[in-house]
Amino acid sequence: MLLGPALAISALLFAIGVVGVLVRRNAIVLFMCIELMLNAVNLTFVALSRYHGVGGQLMVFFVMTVAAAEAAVGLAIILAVFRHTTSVDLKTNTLLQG
Amino acid sequence: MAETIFVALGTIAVLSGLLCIVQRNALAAAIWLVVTMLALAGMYLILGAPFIAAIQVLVYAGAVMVLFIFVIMLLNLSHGPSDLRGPAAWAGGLVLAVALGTFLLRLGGYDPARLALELTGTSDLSPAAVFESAEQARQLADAQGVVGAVAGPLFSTYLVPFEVTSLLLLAAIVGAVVLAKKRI
Amino acid sequence: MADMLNLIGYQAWVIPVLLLLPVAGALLVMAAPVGRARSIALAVTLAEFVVSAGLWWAFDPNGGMQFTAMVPWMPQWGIAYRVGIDGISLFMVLLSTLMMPLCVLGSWTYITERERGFYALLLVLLTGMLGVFISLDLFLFYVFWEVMLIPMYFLIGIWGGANRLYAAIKFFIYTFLGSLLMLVAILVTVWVIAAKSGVLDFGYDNVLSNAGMVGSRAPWLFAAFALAFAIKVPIFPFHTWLPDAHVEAPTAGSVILAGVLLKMGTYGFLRFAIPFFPDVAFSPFVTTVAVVLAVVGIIYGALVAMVQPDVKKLVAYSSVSHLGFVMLGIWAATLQSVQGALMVMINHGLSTGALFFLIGMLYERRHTRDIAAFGGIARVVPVFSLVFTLVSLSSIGLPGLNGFIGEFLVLLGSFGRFPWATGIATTGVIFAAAYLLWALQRIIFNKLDKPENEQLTDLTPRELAVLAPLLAGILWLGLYPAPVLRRMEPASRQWVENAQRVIPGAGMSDAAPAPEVQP
Amino acid sequence: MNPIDTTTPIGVTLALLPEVILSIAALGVLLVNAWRHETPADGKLAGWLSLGGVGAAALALLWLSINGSADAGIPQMVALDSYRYMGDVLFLLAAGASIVLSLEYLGRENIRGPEYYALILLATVGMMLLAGASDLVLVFLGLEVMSVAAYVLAAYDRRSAFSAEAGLKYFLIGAFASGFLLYGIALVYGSTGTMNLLMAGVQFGSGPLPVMGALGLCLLLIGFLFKVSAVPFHMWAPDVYDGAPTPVTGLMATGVKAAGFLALARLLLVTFPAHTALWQPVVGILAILTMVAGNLMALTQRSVKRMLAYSSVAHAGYLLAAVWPATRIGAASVQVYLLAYALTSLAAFGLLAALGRGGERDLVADDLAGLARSRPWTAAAFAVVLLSLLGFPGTFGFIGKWMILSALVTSGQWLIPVVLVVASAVSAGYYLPIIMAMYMKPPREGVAAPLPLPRAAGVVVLLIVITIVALGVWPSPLLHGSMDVAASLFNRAF
Amino acid sequence: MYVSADIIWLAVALPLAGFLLNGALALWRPAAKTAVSVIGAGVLLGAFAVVALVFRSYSLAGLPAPQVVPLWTWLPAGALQIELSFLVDRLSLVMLLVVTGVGSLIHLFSVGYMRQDPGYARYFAYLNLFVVFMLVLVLGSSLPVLFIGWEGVGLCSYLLIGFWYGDKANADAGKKAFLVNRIGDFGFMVAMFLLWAALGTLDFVRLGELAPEQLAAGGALVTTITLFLFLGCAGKSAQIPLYVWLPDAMAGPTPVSALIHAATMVTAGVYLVARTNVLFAMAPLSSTVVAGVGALTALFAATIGLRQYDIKKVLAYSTVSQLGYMFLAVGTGAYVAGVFHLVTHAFFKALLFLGAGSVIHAMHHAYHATHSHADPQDMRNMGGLRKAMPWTFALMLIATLAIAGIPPFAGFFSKDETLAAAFARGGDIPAFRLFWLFGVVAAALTAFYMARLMVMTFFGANRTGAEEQKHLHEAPLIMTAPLVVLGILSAVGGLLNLPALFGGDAKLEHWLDPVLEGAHRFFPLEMPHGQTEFMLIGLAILIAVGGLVAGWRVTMAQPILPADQAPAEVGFWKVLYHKYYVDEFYEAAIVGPLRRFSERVLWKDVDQGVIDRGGVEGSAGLARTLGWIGSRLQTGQVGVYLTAFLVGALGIFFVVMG
Repeated sequence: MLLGPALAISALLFAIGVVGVLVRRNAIVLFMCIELMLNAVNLTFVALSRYHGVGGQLMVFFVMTVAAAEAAVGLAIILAVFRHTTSVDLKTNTLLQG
Repeated sequence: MAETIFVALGTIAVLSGLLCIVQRNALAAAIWLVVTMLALAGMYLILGAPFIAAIQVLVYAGAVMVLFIFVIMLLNLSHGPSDLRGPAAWAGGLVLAVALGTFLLRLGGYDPARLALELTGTSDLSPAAVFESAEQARQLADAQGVVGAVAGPLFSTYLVPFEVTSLLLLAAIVGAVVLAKKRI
Repeated sequence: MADMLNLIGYQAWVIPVLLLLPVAGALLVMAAPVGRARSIALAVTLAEFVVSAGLWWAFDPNGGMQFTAMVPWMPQWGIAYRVGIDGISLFMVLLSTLMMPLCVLGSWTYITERERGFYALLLVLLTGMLGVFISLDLFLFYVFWEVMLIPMYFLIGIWGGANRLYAAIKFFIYTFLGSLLMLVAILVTVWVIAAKSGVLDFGYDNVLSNAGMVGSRAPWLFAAFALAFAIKVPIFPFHTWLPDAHVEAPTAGSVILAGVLLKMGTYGFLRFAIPFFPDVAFSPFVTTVAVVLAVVGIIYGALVAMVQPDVKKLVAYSSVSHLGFVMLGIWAATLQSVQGALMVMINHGLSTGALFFLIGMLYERRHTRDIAAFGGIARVVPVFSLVFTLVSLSSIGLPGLNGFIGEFLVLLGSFGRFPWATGIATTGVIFAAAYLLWALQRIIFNKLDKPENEQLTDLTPRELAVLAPLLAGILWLGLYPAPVLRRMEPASRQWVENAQRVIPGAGMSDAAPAPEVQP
Repeated sequence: MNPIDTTTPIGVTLALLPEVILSIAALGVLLVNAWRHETPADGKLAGWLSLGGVGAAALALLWLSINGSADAGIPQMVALDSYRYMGDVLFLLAAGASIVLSLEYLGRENIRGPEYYALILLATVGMMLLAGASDLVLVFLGLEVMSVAAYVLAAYDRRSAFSAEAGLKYFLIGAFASGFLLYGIALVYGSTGTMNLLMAGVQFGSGPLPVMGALGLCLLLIGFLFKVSAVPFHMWAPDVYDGAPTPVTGLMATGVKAAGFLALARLLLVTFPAHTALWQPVVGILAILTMVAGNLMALTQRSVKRMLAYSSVAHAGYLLAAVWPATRIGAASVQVYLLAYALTSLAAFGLLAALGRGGERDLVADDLAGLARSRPWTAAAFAVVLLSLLGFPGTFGFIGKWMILSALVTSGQWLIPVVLVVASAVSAGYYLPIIMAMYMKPPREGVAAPLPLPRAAGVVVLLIVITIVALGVWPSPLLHGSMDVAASLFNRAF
Repeated sequence: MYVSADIIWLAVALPLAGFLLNGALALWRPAAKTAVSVIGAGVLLGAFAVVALVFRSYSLAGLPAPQVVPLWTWLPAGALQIELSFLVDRLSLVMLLVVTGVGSLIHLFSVGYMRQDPGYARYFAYLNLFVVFMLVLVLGSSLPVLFIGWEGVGLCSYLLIGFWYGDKANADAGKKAFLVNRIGDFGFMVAMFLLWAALGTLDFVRLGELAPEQLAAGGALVTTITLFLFLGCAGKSAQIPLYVWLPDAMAGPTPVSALIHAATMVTAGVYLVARTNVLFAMAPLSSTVVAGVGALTALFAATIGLRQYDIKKVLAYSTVSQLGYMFLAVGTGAYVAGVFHLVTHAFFKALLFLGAGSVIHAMHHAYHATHSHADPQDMRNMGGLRKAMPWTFALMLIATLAIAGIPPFAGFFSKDETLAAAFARGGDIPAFRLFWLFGVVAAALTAFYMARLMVMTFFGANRTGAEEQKHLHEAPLIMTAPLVVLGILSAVGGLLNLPALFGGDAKLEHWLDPVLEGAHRFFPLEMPHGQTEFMLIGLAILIAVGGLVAGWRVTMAQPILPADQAPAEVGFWKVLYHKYYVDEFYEAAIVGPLRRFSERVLWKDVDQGVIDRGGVEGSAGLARTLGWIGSRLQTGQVGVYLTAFLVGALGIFFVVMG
């Protein structure tokens, strides 16, 4: 009987992640908020896999891989940007616009 | 009992998630995120996914977040000015997120009975009957051990995705190396 | 003559040759050395004209659609190469093929840069124009309709005047917008028919006989067709691309624009928009709008033409006025008015084409089109002045010259249906005289007070050769239009009969009118 | 005739042969690079190698499409249908063209690192998996493979701050969107108990969607609409297309977008075919918004590249309109238009890449003034390409629009077609000035004519232009084929 | 020799050939003046011969029925089958004789008058062309064919008025003539359309048959038709309100004024009314309007003629006035009187103009010899010319007596018949009494201004200038000979239709009788007899003589100063001198506002403003502005992009979840 609470908590966490994405400017923190969102979804998967079999858990497994890969690439990109502008603040990274 | 712990862990996860997004210090935010992840790991355990709980701690909290913290410290971001946006962004963000949350929170109204009903289209079958196969599979898997329960399908049904993750990681590694290496 | 043409199988190959010859010519022009471009273009266009001239004899005045051919193109989609010529399109084809060699000859020494491109584009344009007039498949028609935009766009944009870029893009987008909406209408029409009848066929005949199936969508479909054609005609208030395009285009471009392109709009109404949706076209509302716009165009075009300082613009606005007569004649839908409308289409091509040639010749000599820059040049260039006067008079609608024939028939035929509108439209003859005579006076009469005009040279033999066929046409059609009228009569009669079937209270125009009283 | 038994490992390998070959090619390129990565010639070697990989994959695809034909029963992870093969053709085409166009470009822009080609290959594999996946797991993973490679490619020009910023934006927003997509997958999974597209569709049936399923649909739509850069999820696109190296932009605008569309269409048509009432309004509204906004904003751009970026957004609108009907002809029109757009767009970005001279970011229309005289063939090719983008009859672009309009019209839709054509007319407002600059303006004083196209790029552009015209004039076989392909999405023996 | 009417085409073809030949000479051999003279005048004489032959055969045969000479089918369009064919009947033959006869004389005169002009060949080309069109006008067997001639003569008039186009005033005058005529043509065309709609034919013969059957006599339709037709006539024949072009038309060479603007073209309106007399007869209201306008014009123009100094202007207003008489006649239903006056007027007005031309010729030479720039047409610069130009003086005196209505000269009979008819018609329709009164007053004024003209030109002391006087000479024979012929015709022209009262047999009336059958049926006119007739004749003679005497006395009473010394006009004289300011009024009320409206409102505001800048560029600008706003949102800030993303996401939720 944990389905409802799990889904609700997951939704809340997802929303919190979204708020974080919207209110932060630091690229790394923003990325962390996205990780929070992914974690929220993982909770949904796990909660559901209780009823639908192991597929959900495996999906979480894949998501973690994806998260790792994204983290590697994302942080590398952030480093690359930092090298150009010495800032990871998105406010200052607006060369491309219009 | 399990429910109480589950809700408590959930509360912790949500609170630390909140703290994560309001922390000015990036490092502190990262730490609160780790707390959320750990709380989630506990919840996975309660939800009967011990393997996921373990790699949540190992891979996510352990490896990925360490990478974050490493980069934060590398770029010396923990002492910079706050990256929080102004009240307008907060207000806007909150409005949007609350609106989104109200839609998503409708999921909180689900219980196994409703899930079963929607799945089968009739209320004749009890949830236990509907999800019986999943329950049996889990019991079977329990017999094979925590890892075996996951590993079996991973190398049969989910073989292709599993192989694809290798491509994903390859791409990520190549990319990270190309982008991050000093000399070009 | 007709027998001789039959002997060489003319009927079978004429249309493909007409369509392909210019394209082949264009390739040849591109491949040949620069110096030969114009000669090749002239040869090709002349050959084209000679080939098309056979239509005059081969065409059976009492037959319907002739020289038809059908080759599958996208069979599953009901699209085919389907062509044919009837009394309505015959003269549009002849007009196009006549104008083109004249345009080549008329550009002979005027175009000095990128000659190959120029002549190749003219040739491609010819194919496009002919394609529009002979297509009997809506897809094919649409393709030709659009394709012909490109050469014109380049002709204006590359060889045009100072403001050519603006004019070119305005011309393009204006026309493009209208025709795209028409594309939607074509698709809706055909697909709705396909849904109801189970036959997916873009052929003209299929659409014509089944267009009733569109039901209540008809007004919208008609509107989309009408918009595309109205822009092309152009009908007030969609006409503002015209003065710019005319003024900026090189002479040949203006001639083709006025001579042929504008007719595509009215041709579209005659061939597609109205026959497909006669109930809509002749509904009281649409009729009112069309007639009012036609009359407004006639008067408005004339009044605005009157005050133009640029002679080319003047002629451009006069086109708005002339095409208004065509619209009026079409909507009156009597045999006389429709034949008159067709005649106006031909006559406007000849007269306005000649006017643009003349203005171009003047421009090449003085490099200005400002009316105020001239005056009294009749003394130094008498032949030019004579031709200019004659052409102007034709445009004014002097009886005995071609312009009168069309306008007279239109007005005569329309009066019974729209007495008030026709009455007002008739005042157009006054304004036409006002703007052209005033311009004529300021250009060739008055005092020769500009020293630079004293050195003007009169028309060269080449220029005369360009104008002579047009003048011959002006006189011929003015004095003896009967052969032309007879050839277009069966098709017009068919058209009118179809139209009058849906016009409330319209009898066949040819029935003797009911006597007012029986004494 | 189905010689492939997908229950065996060898069968799976065969079913995935093109992907496998490309992956091996990527590894091979990396391997060669381990030793040879210093000179520009090494870069070219990698490029040719990967082109060989693409060729081999194409052969494998050919073999597969002849032999593998179709699934029997429920497809497992990867679909075996002509829809997938058609998509693969597109991706291989995009990859091949991008590789060829990059050969000279990288040297000229001084972009080092032959891993570039390996990443293109990996991105292509991702696209193929995404568009060919018949399971949401693989949809997600394919998408991520493609995206991760694309993030890196966008940021690949390490000397350019623009490139880095483009990569960052793409990455952040892309990851954000992935979250939504993932949530959608989770909810579909929760609502049906399966992640197989077809099974989920069967499970949803034709009744009303449960709340969870509907939420899942929303979230999936959001995820995909981001990928295809539909308004208002498009805002990353201009910046990223603008900042990324031009051949990469070409790949993103064609391959990545095509993969997104093909997957979206498959998802909607296989999993949610009975719930058009739910998603058609979304797709319709966003199609209209995208067409209008994309074209209007393209109108104000000075830089050609950025203009093409916005134009790409606009074309996404047309494609969304093609998705709307949810009919066989609609699905066919998605493919035809994708092919038309991909070909045209590749040529456009290829020409743009070749015309710029070091930092082509700021190439404006007037920089092309007089091109028709200095480089007539290049100008002619560009003109044809632009007309095709405009959808002018006689070009493939027109056939594409024709198909879309036909599809919409047969579904009784008239508003979207009208908006589509009006938007197309607006687009003339920015395509034509380029033609004008090339043909109607004199060359600028003191500016040397651009270099001729590199030979390989020239060949590619020439081939594309010929194809554009040929298919514009004689599209019949292609249209017929696309209808058959579309049928493979609908006619499931079950 | 009997000839068929079919050869009448030759009468048209000859001048046409003349036009072509002279036109070619004008372009390529303008110096070949002898050839031009021979061709130009020769073709006219030939045409006259042809007409005379046909006339003779026709009258000998005593054919009452019209003969239609078809040439070719011109406009076949369904039921509309317009043949290009000529209608030879009694009415057209009369006109043909006048046109070719008077035309020949004027051509001959022109040989002398225009010899020195550099545009000699062009002049004859135009003049020949004019005759072609005039003959087509007269011969046209249907309204559209007549219309060819109708517009054609207008064209030639335009070209000849603006013959010396180097002077803007002349070019303006030509244009004005054409435009005002076009207004009339508008009426003509509408009348044709109405007729077609009502009767389905435009052929005169068919009209004559169908109109009585199918139209209601006195009905609104026939009234409308005839009123529009009359608008056309008013334009061509310079009636109120469209008379303004004719005085300006004097800008052309004087023989042109004589031929076109006095003898032939301007009478085309009268001819048309006579031609369609059935219709007018069926519409009494229209006839009344015609008569009223005619009478008013006769009076109005005569008053203006009182105070003009340009010799040709006086004659021009006189022409307008006399045309008014003709319309009074045809409007009254006295078609014969109208045609009669048309013929006599052709004689004496041609004579007057040619005489005036002769005077101007002399004056011009005189001024030319001394390089003076004084106006050779201003009567204030003349005076006492009878000594220098006795022939001209004598012939013009005959014409003056004729126009003033002194018996037995031609004008007396025709004018008297007109006035008598109007008086008689007054019995049924009282308005005609008023018209009659107008006519009588106008007759007095006519006599007055003609006397004034003669006095100022030929009597008193010469005011040309001391040096110039010596150069005043009589014109050469080629010019005076035609004058003599016209003088004879003016003197005895009255014999054509001498009324029974004077022992005549009213030849013209009987000749025209078959043509006017319809008119007699619908609009019969009982001419006055006996006492009334005598009274009217007496009154007419009295008025004429009185007018002449008054003109003589008033003009002689004050010394006349040359034009450059003359004081400005004052009071009502000024109004008359400025022709009641009608031109100014038209300019201020119609032409100017229309032009300004076209330029400022239609072109600048509507076309360039509302449609182009507002609609076309406005929508382009709107698109650009919207695009610009859109790309302003594209700030480069990821936060903004994410916000937009979320807004879109929420939108999707709303749409899908409701």
